[in-house]
Amino acid sequence: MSNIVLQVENLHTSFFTRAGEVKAIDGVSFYVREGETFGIVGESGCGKSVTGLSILRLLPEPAGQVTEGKIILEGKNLLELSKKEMRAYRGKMISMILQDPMTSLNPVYTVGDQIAESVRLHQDLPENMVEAEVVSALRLLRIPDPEMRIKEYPFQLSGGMRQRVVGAIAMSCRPRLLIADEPTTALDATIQAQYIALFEDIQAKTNVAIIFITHDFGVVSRICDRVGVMYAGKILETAPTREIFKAPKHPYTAALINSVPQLDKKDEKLFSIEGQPPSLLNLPPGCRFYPRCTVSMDICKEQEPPEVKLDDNHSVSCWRVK
Amino acid sequence: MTRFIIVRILQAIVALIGIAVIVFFLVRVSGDPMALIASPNMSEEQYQKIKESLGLDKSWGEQFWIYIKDMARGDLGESLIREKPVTTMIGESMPNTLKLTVPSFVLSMILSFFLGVMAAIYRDSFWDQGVKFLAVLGQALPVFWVAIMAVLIFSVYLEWLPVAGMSTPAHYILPVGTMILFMLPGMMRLVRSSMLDVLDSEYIKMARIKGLPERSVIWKHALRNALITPLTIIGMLLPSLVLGAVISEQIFNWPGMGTMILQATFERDFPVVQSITMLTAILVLGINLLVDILYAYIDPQIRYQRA
Amino acid sequence: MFGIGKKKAYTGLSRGTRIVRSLTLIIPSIVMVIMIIIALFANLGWIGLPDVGLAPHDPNSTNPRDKLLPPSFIEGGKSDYFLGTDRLGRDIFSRVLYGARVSLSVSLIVILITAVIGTILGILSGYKGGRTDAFIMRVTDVALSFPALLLAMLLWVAIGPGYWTVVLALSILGWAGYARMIRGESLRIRESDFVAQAQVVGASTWRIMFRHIFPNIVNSLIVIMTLQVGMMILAEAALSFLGLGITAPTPSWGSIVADGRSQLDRAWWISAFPGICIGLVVMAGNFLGDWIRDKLDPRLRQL
Amino acid sequence: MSDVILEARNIVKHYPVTRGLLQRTVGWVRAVDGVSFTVEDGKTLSLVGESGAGKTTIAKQILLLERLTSGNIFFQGKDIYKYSASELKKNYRPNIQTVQQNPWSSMNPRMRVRDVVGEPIFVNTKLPKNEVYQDVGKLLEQVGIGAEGMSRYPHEFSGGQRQRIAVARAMALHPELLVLDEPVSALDVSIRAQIMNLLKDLQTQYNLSYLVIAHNLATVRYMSHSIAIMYLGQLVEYGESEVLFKNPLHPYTRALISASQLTLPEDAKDSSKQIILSGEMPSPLNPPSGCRFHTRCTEVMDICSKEIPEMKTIGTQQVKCHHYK
Repeated sequence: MSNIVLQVENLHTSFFTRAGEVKAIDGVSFYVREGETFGIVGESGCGKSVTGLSILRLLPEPAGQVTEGKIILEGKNLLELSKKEMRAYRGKMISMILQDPMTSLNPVYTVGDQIAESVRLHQDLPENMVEAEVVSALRLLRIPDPEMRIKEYPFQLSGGMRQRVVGAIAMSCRPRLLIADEPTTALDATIQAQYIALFEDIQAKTNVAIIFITHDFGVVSRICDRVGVMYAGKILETAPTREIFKAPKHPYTAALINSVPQLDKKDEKLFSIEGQPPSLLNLPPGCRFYPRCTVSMDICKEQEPPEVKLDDNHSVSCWRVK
Repeated sequence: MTRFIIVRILQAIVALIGIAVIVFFLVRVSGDPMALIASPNMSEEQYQKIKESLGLDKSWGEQFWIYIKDMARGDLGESLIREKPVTTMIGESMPNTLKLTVPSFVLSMILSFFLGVMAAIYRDSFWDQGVKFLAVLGQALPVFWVAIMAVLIFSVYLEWLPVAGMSTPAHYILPVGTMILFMLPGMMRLVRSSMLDVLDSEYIKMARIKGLPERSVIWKHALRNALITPLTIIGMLLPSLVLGAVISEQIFNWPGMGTMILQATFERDFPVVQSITMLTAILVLGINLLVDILYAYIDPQIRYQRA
Repeated sequence: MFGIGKKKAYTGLSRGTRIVRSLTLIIPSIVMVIMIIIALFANLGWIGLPDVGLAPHDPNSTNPRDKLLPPSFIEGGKSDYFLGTDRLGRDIFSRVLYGARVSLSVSLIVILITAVIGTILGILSGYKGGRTDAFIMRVTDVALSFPALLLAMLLWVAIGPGYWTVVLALSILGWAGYARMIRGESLRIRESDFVAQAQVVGASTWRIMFRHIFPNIVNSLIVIMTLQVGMMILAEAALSFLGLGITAPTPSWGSIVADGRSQLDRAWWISAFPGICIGLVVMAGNFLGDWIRDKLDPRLRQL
Repeated sequence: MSDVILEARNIVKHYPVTRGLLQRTVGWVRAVDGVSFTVEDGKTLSLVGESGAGKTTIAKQILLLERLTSGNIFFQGKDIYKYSASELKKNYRPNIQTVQQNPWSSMNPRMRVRDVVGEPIFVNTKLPKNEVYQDVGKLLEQVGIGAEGMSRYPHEFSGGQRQRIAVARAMALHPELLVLDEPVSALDVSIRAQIMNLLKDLQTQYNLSYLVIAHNLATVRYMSHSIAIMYLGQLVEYGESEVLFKNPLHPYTRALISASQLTLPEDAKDSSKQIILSGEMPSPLNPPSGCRFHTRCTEVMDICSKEIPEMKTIGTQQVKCHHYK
C-alpha cells in the first residue's frame, strides 16, 4: 500500500459566536493515501467545508479555532507550524479548490498572472521559465490554447473553464494533497463529468492525494476511493466507496443513499429522512443522529456510540454495529 | 475603448449645453438682470451703457448665442463691480486655491485609503475603533466650527500657528487640515467597508490558499478590487472639495477663488458667479469622464465590454 | 505554536458592549426629542399662543449694557444669560434655541421634498429601465457631483437670499442620492422571485407596487432619510456660516458661529455653543440612522 | 391517451441584446427556438437541460411573465393569447401556479406566512380574511407545516419548510397545472426526498398536472411520465420517461444519462459506460450552424454542421438527429 499523506486525528474545531460555542467539527479522524481520493460527504452545515479550512489553517479568526487534535501531513503536525512555515506549505504541499468558480478568481488579474504568482512563490525558477510552467499547469488541466488563455481575464471564460483555471492554480506546484471543496457543484452535468474525468487523469499523472468534499453521491460514486459520511460535525461511517453504496452500516448512510433518486432503479416512493439536522450550538447527549433515526434504541439517547472498526478500511459509530 | 471615450465626451458636451441653458435662463427668468445690477443712483446713460455692454438689449435668443460663442472662445465676460475680465480674476486667484486644494486632496486620499485599509485589515482592533470614532466625529461636527475652535486653541491661546496668510508652511497647516476634514471621514468609511467586502471574498481565500504572504494578499489582491467602489464616487467628492475650499479660504482669509466667488455673490456680480458655475460644471463632467476611464482601467471587464 | 485551546475564547459581544449598544439608541433619541421640543417651543407666538416659551429672551433684542458677557457658569457671567451674550448683547442661549428651529425645519422640508422626488425618479428609473433609466442615471451622476454651494450662490444672485432660497438650493441636487438608491432597490425587487410569484397569482400592478415593492424599499428609504437629517443640518449650517443662509437677524446655528468669529479672542462662547448643538443633533441623527438600519430588516431580526 | 391540458406549439423566444445610452439592439439571444410539447392531464412532463438550454424561459412564457416572440400555447385547447383579460384572470392564471427553485427569495420577506399562502386567494376571490386564513391553515396542515406556522415570517423556517410553504401557496387556488421550476435543487439531499414525495402525493390526490423544469435527470425520472431533453433552446429528444431512459436515441441524451448515473470506481474503468462530452455549451447569441449539438457530439457526421435536423418520430419517441432517418 502506498504512503499515508495526511492523517487527521480527533480534530475539533469550534466557532465562538455571540450565541455560544458552535462545535463545527467534533472529533474527526481520517487519513488519505498517495494517489487516493477520500470523499467527505454530508449535508450543508455538517462541517465538511470547515474540515478543509482547518487543515489549511484558514479558519476565519478569531471566531473559528481548532481546539483539539492533530493534522499530520507527511509526518509534520500542521498545527505546530509557525504561521510562516504554514504559508510555505500552502500552495506548495497542500492546495484547495473552492466551490464557486465565478468568485474564486481575482477579477482584475489575468489567468496567467494568477497562476504565475503561485509558481514564483513556491518554485525557485528563473523568470523566463515561469511562463512555460504556467502553460504546463494549464495543459495539465487540459485547457485549450494555453498560450492564449494566459492573457485572458476570468470574466472572459465560462464557468467550467474558470474552474479548470482554479484547478491549474491549485496544481501549479504539484502539491501532495489537494482539497476539493464541492468543485463540481456549480457546474452543469456534462461539464461536471468532464471535470471529474480530468481529476482522475491528473491524479494518475501526479499521484496527488485528494480530499473531495461534496454533498452529491453521484459525484462520490465516480471519483472517491474511500468515503467518510459526515453528520453534525462528526464522521459517522468511513468505508471504501463500493461498500458505502452496497452495504452501508450506519442508518444515516443507508438513509441518505436511499433518499437519492437513482437512474437505475425506480421506486414508487423515495425514502426520506424526516426532521432536520440538530443545532451545533446545543448538541443533545447520545448519538447525534438519534432524533431522526428509525432504528434507534434507548442507549442511543444517552451515550455517544464509539467508533467500531469492522476491518482495516471500514469503521462505524453506531450502537447497532458491534 | 476609444469609442467608449468618444461617446462619453459627446454625452458630456450635451450635458454641458443643458447646464448652460439652465444657468442662462435661471439668471434671466428670475427677473431682469439689470435689476440686480442697477443701483438707484445710477444715471439713465450709465444704465443704458451697462445694458449694452452686457448685451442685455438684445433678444434672449441672441444673448444665448453670444453667451455660448464667448464661452467657447474662453471669454467669460467681465465683472460688473471690478470691471476686469472674469478670466483675469480667475487667473489671479486660481493658483492660491490650487496651493490649498491640491495638497488637501492628495493628503485626504492618502490618509483615507491608508486608514480605511488598516481599519479593515485589523477589524475590531484598537485601530479600527479609532478610525470608526474619527469617522463618526468627522461626519457629525461642522467642519467650519472645528476649524474655528482650532484657531481658538492653536492660534489664540497656544499661539503655535498663524491665523491668516500663506507665507510659510505653518500657514498651511490649519487651512489644509480643515479641507481634509471635509473629505476624509466619508472616504475613509467607504474604503473600510469596501475593503471588508473584498477581504470576505473567495478569491482572497484562494490567494491565501496559494500560500501568499499576508502583505501580497492585501496589497496586491485585495486593494485593487477594494479601490473600485471608492473610485466611482471620487467625483462626488467635488462638492466637499468646493465647500471645503470656500470655507477654508473664508476662515483663513486665503485670497483664492472661494473668497473671490463669495465676494462676487454678495456683490451680486452675476457674470462672475455664472462663469464660475459653468467652469465647475465643466470640471464636474470632466471628473466624471476621468473616473469612468480610470474605472475602466482598473476593472478589465468594463475595459473589454465597451471596447 | 498554533495555541490550541490557549487563546482566550472569542465570545462575541460582552455585556459592556451590549450596554453601549443600547445607549447608542437611547441617548440619540433623547437628544433628538429635546431638539424637536426646543424647536417647537422656543416660543409659542408662532402658533397663536401668548408669546412665552423656552427662550428666556427675545433672540434679537439687543442690550448694549450686557455686551460680550461670558456664560453664567463662568466667572463674570450673569445668571440671566446662561450661555453669555454677543457683541450686541443678545442672549446666546435664546439665539441657539431659536436656531434649532431653522436647522430642523430646513432639513425636514428638504428631506421631504428630495425624498419624494428621488423616490419617484428612482422607481421610474428602476421600473422602466432602458433609455429612461440610462438618462435619469446620467443626470443623477452629474447632480451627485455638482456642488450645492455653487448652486446656492447662483440662486442667491438670481432670486436673492431667503429661507426658500436655501431650501431650493439644497433640494435641486438633494434628490439624486435617493434616486440612485431607490433605483437599485426597485430594480432588485422587480426582478425578485416573489414579484414573479405575485404576477403568476394574478396580482395587479398596483398590488405589486404597494404590497411587494414598496414595503421592501421603505426601510432603506427611512434609513437614508434619517441619515440625511444630519447631512442637511450640516449643509444648512455651512451655508448660514458663509452668509448664504437665512438672512440676518434671524438666528441660525451656522450664522451664530460666523457672528462669533470676529470675537474669537474675547468671547469664544458665541461660536462654541451653536457648533456643539450642530454636532449633537447630527451625531444623534446618524446614530439613529445606523440603529434603524440594523433593526428595520426582519431578516436581521432573527440573529 | 389522456386529455391534453397544455400544449406548446413551435414556441420561440428571442431576447434583444442592447448596448449604450440609446439601447441599440446589437443581437438576439435565441433562448427558445421552436419548441413543441404537450402536458397531459394528471401527468408530469419534465423539461431537462443544462444552463442556457431555455427551460426557465419556457416556464416564464407559460406563466405569462413574458410574451412569446412567436408560436402558440394552448391551455385546455384554447390559445392563451386569445383569452380576454377577465378570462385570463378567471380561467387561466388561477389554474397555472408555480413553485420556484429558491425558497429564500420566492417569498416577500415582509409578509407573514398566512399572507404569503393566502395571497392567491386574496387576489382572486372576495372571501373575508378569517375564511381565507382558515383555508390557509388547512393548506399548511396538508403540506406538513401545521396551522400554527401561520403568523410567523418566512425567514423563521428552514429551506425545506419554506419549500413546503411554497407548495401550499401554489395549491391555494386548486390549480390544474403546477410549473415546478427546479423545485428541489436548492435543498439538502435528505430534504429533497421529502418534497418530492409530497409533490407526488398531491398529484395523485388532486389529479394535478406538472411541468417540471430540471437539470438533474435522476430527480426527474422519479417524478415524470414523459421527458423532453433540451439543448440550446431546442428539443433534441422527447418521449415517455421509461422508454427514453431505456433506449435514449440522441447522443446528448446518452451523455446526460451517463453523467447522471452512479458509477462506482470499479465500473468506471469500463469506459464504454461513460460518455464524456468535449467542449462547452455554445452561446445562444450565436448558435452553431446545422445541428446545434454538433460542436460537442461524440458521433458527429459531415452533414451535422451543414443541415438542421428535423424532428423525427421513432416509435413513441421523437428525436432531432441526423442519425435517424
